[in-house]
Amino acid sequence: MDDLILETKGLSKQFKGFAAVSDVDLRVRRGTIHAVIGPNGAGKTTLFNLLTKFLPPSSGTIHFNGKDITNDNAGQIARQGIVRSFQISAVFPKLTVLENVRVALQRKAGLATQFWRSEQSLHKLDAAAMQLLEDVDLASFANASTVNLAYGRKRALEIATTLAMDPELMLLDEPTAGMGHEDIDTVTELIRKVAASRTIVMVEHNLGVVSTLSDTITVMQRGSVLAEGPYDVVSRNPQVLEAYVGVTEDA
Amino acid sequence: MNLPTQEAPSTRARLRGPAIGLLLLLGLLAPLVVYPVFMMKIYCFGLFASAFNLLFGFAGLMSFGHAAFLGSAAYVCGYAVKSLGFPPELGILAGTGAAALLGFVVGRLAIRREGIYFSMVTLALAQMVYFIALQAPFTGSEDGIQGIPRGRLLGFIDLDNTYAMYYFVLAIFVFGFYAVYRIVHSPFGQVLKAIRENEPRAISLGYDVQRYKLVTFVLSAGLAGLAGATKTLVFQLVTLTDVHWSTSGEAVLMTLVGGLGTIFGPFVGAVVIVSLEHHLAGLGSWVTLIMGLIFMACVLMFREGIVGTSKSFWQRRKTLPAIPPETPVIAKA
Amino acid sequence: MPKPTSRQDAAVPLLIHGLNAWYGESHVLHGIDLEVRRGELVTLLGRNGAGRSSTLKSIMGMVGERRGSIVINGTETIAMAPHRMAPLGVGYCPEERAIFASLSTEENLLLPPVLQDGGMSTAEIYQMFPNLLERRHSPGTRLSGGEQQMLALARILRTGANLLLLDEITEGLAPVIVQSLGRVLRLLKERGFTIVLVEQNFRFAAGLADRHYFIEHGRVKAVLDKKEVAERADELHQWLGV
Amino acid sequence: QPAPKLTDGKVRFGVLTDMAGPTSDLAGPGSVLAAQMAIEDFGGKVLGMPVDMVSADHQMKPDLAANTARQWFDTQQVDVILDLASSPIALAVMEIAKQKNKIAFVNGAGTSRITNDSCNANTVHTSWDSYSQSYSLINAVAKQGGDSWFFITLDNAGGQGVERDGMDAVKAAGGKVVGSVRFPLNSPDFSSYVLQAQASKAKVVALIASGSDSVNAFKAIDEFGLNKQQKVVAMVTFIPEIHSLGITAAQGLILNEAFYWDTNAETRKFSERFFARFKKMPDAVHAGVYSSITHYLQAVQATGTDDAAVVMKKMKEMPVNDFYGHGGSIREDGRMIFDMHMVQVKKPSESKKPWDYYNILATIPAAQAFQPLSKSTCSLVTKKS
Amino acid sequence: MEIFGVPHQALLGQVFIGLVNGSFYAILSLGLAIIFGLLNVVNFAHGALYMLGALVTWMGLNYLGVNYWMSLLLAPLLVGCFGIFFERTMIRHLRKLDPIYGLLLTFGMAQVVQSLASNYYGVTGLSYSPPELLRGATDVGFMRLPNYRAWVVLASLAVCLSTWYAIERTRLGAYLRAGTENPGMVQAFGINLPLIVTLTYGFGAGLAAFAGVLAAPVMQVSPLMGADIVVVVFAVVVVGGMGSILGSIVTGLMLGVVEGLTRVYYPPASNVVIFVIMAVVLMVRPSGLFGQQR
Ligand SMILES: Nc1ncnc2c1ncn2[C@@H]1O[C@H](COP(=O)(O)OP(=O)(O)OP(=O)(O)O)[C@@H](O)[C@H]1O
Ligand SMILES: Nc1ncnc2c1ncn2[C@@H]1O[C@H](COP(=O)(O)OP(=O)(O)OP(=O)(O)O)[C@@H](O)[C@H]1O
Ligand SMILES: [Mg+2]
Ligand SMILES: [Mg+2]
Repeated sequence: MDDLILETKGLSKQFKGFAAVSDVDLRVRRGTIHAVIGPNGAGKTTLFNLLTKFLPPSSGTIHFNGKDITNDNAGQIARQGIVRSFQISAVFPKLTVLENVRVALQRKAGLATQFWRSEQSLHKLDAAAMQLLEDVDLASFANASTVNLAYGRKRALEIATTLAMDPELMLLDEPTAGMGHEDIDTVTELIRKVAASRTIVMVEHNLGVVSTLSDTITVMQRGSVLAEGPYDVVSRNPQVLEAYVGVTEDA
Repeated sequence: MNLPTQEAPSTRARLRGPAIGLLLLLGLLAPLVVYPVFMMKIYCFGLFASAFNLLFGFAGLMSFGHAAFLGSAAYVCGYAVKSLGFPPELGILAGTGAAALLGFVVGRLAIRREGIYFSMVTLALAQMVYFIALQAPFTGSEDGIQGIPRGRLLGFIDLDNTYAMYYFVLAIFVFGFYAVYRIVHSPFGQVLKAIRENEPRAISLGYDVQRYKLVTFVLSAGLAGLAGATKTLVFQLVTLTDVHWSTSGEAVLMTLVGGLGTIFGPFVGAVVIVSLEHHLAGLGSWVTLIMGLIFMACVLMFREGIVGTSKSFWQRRKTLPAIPPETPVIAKA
Repeated sequence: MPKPTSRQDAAVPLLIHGLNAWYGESHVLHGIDLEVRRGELVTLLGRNGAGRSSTLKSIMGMVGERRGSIVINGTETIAMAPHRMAPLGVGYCPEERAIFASLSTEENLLLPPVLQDGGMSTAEIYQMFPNLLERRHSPGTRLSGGEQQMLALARILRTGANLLLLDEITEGLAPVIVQSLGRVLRLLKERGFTIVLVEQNFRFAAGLADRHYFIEHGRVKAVLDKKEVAERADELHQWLGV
Repeated sequence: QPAPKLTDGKVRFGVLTDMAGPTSDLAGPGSVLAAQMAIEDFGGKVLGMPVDMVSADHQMKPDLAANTARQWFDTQQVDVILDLASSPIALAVMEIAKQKNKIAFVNGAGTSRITNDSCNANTVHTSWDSYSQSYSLINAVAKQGGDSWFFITLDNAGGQGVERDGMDAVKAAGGKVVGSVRFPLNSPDFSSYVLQAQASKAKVVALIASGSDSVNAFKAIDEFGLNKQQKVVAMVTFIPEIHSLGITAAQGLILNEAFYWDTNAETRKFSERFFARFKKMPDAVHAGVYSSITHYLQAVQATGTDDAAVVMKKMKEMPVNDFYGHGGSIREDGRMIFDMHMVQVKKPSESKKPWDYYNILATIPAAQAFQPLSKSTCSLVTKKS
Repeated sequence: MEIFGVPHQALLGQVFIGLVNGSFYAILSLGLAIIFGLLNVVNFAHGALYMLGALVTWMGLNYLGVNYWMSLLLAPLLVGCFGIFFERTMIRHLRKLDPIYGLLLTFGMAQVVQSLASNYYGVTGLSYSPPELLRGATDVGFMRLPNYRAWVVLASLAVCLSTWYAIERTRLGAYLRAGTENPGMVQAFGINLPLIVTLTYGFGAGLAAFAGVLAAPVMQVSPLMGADIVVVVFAVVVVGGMGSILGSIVTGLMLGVVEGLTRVYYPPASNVVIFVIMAVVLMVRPSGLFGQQR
């Protein structure tokens, strides 16, 4: 039990009296892929926002590696190794693909605040950046401008950028949304690959992806945890079926 | 593994050296043909606009109160040199430092807001600086500080000699200009660009965005101050015009005319606007009208400014089919 | 080729011929032909970036420039201003949802003017999407991703538009909701609505559509009737990468 | 007579003025015309060499003015710069005139510093100054029984200077100041200040405001009926403002003018010629520019040179006795002194035609109108004594 | 009774005077807020339009003999048409760009209009008398209240409130707000947005001109009368909350009073007090007093 990487206790968030997240106890074990699913508006994205401090919790605590991080700010949390992706793709559109990844590498390399040094000094990060791009099959686009990438590639790039942070814990919000089928497979593979050495928490509506990837699933509904467990267990839970999965005879 | 070869920039990089050398040479020879004080004014305003451009063009923060930094540095430098007997180089340092300090204070307050609100906060704070300049005992109210001696640089170069002064100002300008270039093309500049493109993402990558904005703000204020302090020595006077909001507007105009977010744009803009101001002076009351029309024409037709427009024209000629001109999108409103 | 005239019978609410479209200087549609009859549901399939969304946007006049012919409910619209499409009975639900941040959920819902009879009532809509009822006073963009999607769809059901252009409406929705959306679409079809659906979720689309247009590089590569789907499944899988 | 020595073979005047800003009615295009007329009237030549002029708009920016002045002196063969409406600009340009050893006439700025701590030997100040506008005027009004005063003052160095001198004058005349209020430049609404003045119950309200400020102030004064209960003295207001305000609202105001077109035959003659070309009567700045050019050219003619020091010496020796500087002379400190007029704005019924605005109440002789040399802080004066 | 050394009678008078100025701020900031709300344009030309309103009123009387009451109707119409023309030919082309370009364009426009006017009419300005009906003053106990000023307060309140009602209580307001965010989508709903935009700008311009007509008898009609006020009104809008209609009205009146009181207690600061308030408000409530927190 001591290999919990992330633990929340009684985590809640109210918006003007509306409880978007209420009393969530989330326990994520190190080295697993943990999926959070639930109907729309259940509070999944809000939960992510709380974990990364994009929103301040109304109450409750968050522990990361046993340390209380409830009062840290967004930047501090990211620097401790919790990095997220966004539900809507988040890239730096006017930078090149390579630069996108490099920006993420800069901070750790200590090449971020030096306004007196030349840009040339950044080239020593190029190799590492290229390696990451290769991992997500984007190496051939290294010098392309990011705006022109197709949607699926932007998501891949986002993952590469997130990886560049070498996070201990990655939070992925709907990594496959809006992707065509072949892209979904690629991304699924990619997540599996990067999960080897880290912990992943993800929100996903594509049950196919969830079932193939996740070790544990937390089902949320109306801000609270409805069920938790491995896919086989959760997917047979009648409450979950009713609230989320629906009748399996799929239209 | 094949590292990306940066093809396009390399030809430009090869041309850059000689081009800059040529410009420098022109700068060195200019006083032989152009009236030196006029050139010095251009350098001061060019630097001022560049400082503004650093903040707006590269960090997306549209300051409407940059005159506060230009002006406060000018007052501090003027007072230090005239009343405290500082040598010129220390006067300029004092002015620049004061502006940077003021930039720190204003920046702290302003960067908490975004878009048009940011602009308004800077404007409001600048109005307060104006108010102080009007009321404070050492600023001379609307008469300003007049008859400021230029003094001797490092104790032996007599700056009353126009040429000595000219090369001194040129040196400061080149330094300031290089500083902007360096900042923009540095690891810091790269992060800045990222922040401007997608702030939440930059935060999630662990960057303390507020700090980057603040540093940029302080740098920009300091450079504006450098321009202001230098200007004080050139004209030997400081007045309320230097802290008035219309002077902030002038920085915007120059930057826009020259090309927002380009390195050379603000300088080109300063050349154009300062020259116009002088050459149209004989036209009397039509000056404001003509300036207004130029302003409108720039916004409607040449939004990328002179440098931006010629750049994309150049690119379009080289790379067919044409790339649609991309209008700079600045702050998130 | 018969040129569509404005006298085209109203049994063909949407008739597109030789549609070309540009964003600025990039040419994205290269001659799309499309015909949808009253009460039909057709889908536009294709890979990311094929031009499906652009086809819908062109119909609404939301691209940089468009050429060809688009006849909506008997009226040639290619030269018309964007705001004149909707009154012909078109409702458009965009891919990016376009919920207004400065309006509350309810204001968002009530924004599109009612064009003609036959739209759903607010009560019916709230019944269909209970989330919206609960969050109706919340600012539009504060809704969760999925709720915004519901709202984007719901607001055009009110207007009485009988030709619906729906772009990726199942994206980001929980499976239960996707299922209920399927029921809604079927219901709408029965009521005589004509629907053009852009979908990634082929399984969802396949159960509903009368016909599939397969789009690639801004052209219609193939048209499959629903009966043909089974026969040409292999081909389809290859095209879509399913 | 020695052979004429004009550097670069001509005399050129530069009229540096505000063409579109707040002082453009007072100075501006009218000054340019006055300069032209003066040159024409002199015959366009001095010592057989051509006389001409250039003009520029300083846009109220001192650095632009300084730069233009430098460039004129250095590269455009300008010998004399005139007008210089607005104090900071006057101060900046006179400094340059000194450096370049040329001459500056300040015809349109009012700060006393020009002939006190900032004075120099290359500058002549022909217009009013804060002393002339307050001391003599207040003295005259106080004599007529105005013994309690309220000041409404523009809050800048110029305004405060006038106020300071004015309050001294009130005390010197045995009156007392019951209150004052300082308003910021460009205040669109004066009703608040007018109410405060009204509440003070002072017999005389002194208004230290110019340009649009003074016009807006009079509107409020008229509207709240201040002028019906109290006497209003406008210290730095001149005829363009009265013209713009209209005589109805301005009636009864007391002010001090260095020049009024309808004073005597001489002033009328010049003014009507000016009016024919400009459609407006000249004011003190315009007349001052004309007078300065004429005086300068006479001095050049007399000395046969355009050397600044020589000409300046001559100008200070020769009396100025034209329609502007009546009974005038230029003092050591650069101050030109001459008779001033205390005037009151006519009632509408008294005014027979446009621009017929003033009754001249008194003429303040040159010797009393200006700060006595004994009080001067000008180094040219103090050094000697 | 005295309040900080000022008799309360006198203070009441000052508050009223502040309200008069506040009325001008209210109408002007209302127009600015509407224009910003829909066009996302920070209309720097607002001051110039205000000036045009006053100037047109003056010209009407002096050249054509149009009286004050007619001008109250005609000047806003005329200036509104000018606004429509300006919107159609120029502002329109900046729609998709950052709002800063709109600000710059209108800034240039203001310069052009103002310098044209001062070329022909000089800077000191022109005088305009209040209409016969409203001359004189009424003694209201604590002060002699000029009738015309009372009328200014009433007229502007009436105009502001009806405008507010028209926008907030009709669907128009929703179109306006939605139109700023995503014009394309609003048009896709069948709303003729370009027309609404043009009319809105025209209306905003008309409001500015209306304020100008009201101002003509109290303030000097001068080409530069709008040059400084625009920056202040701008601040009013920000304090009220950019785009908030009610906010701009209430804040306009309120800041007028605050400014008026500053004139009593520390007059030199009266030109800067609004900016101080603005800075404080933005620190504490970033979206303004009445703006929605986004
Ligand atoms: N800033 C906010 N203000 C008010 N309400 C909010 C805010 N953010 C979220 N909500 C509400 O909180 C609830 C949870 O939203 P959240 O985005 O977490 O849902 P979600 O589980 O991610 O749903 P989806 O799968 O649709 O993305 C929703 O009902 C939403 O309307
Ligand atoms: N606003 C725009 N400006 C320029 N190009 C665009 C724009 N919108 C789309 N495109 C380009 O047009 C092409 C077709 O895009 P479209 O959005 O129609 O694709 P799609 O088939 O809907 O795919 P997706 O699954 O990504 O939604 C793509 O190459 C895209 O990059
Ligand atoms: Mg979500
Ligand atoms: Mg699409």
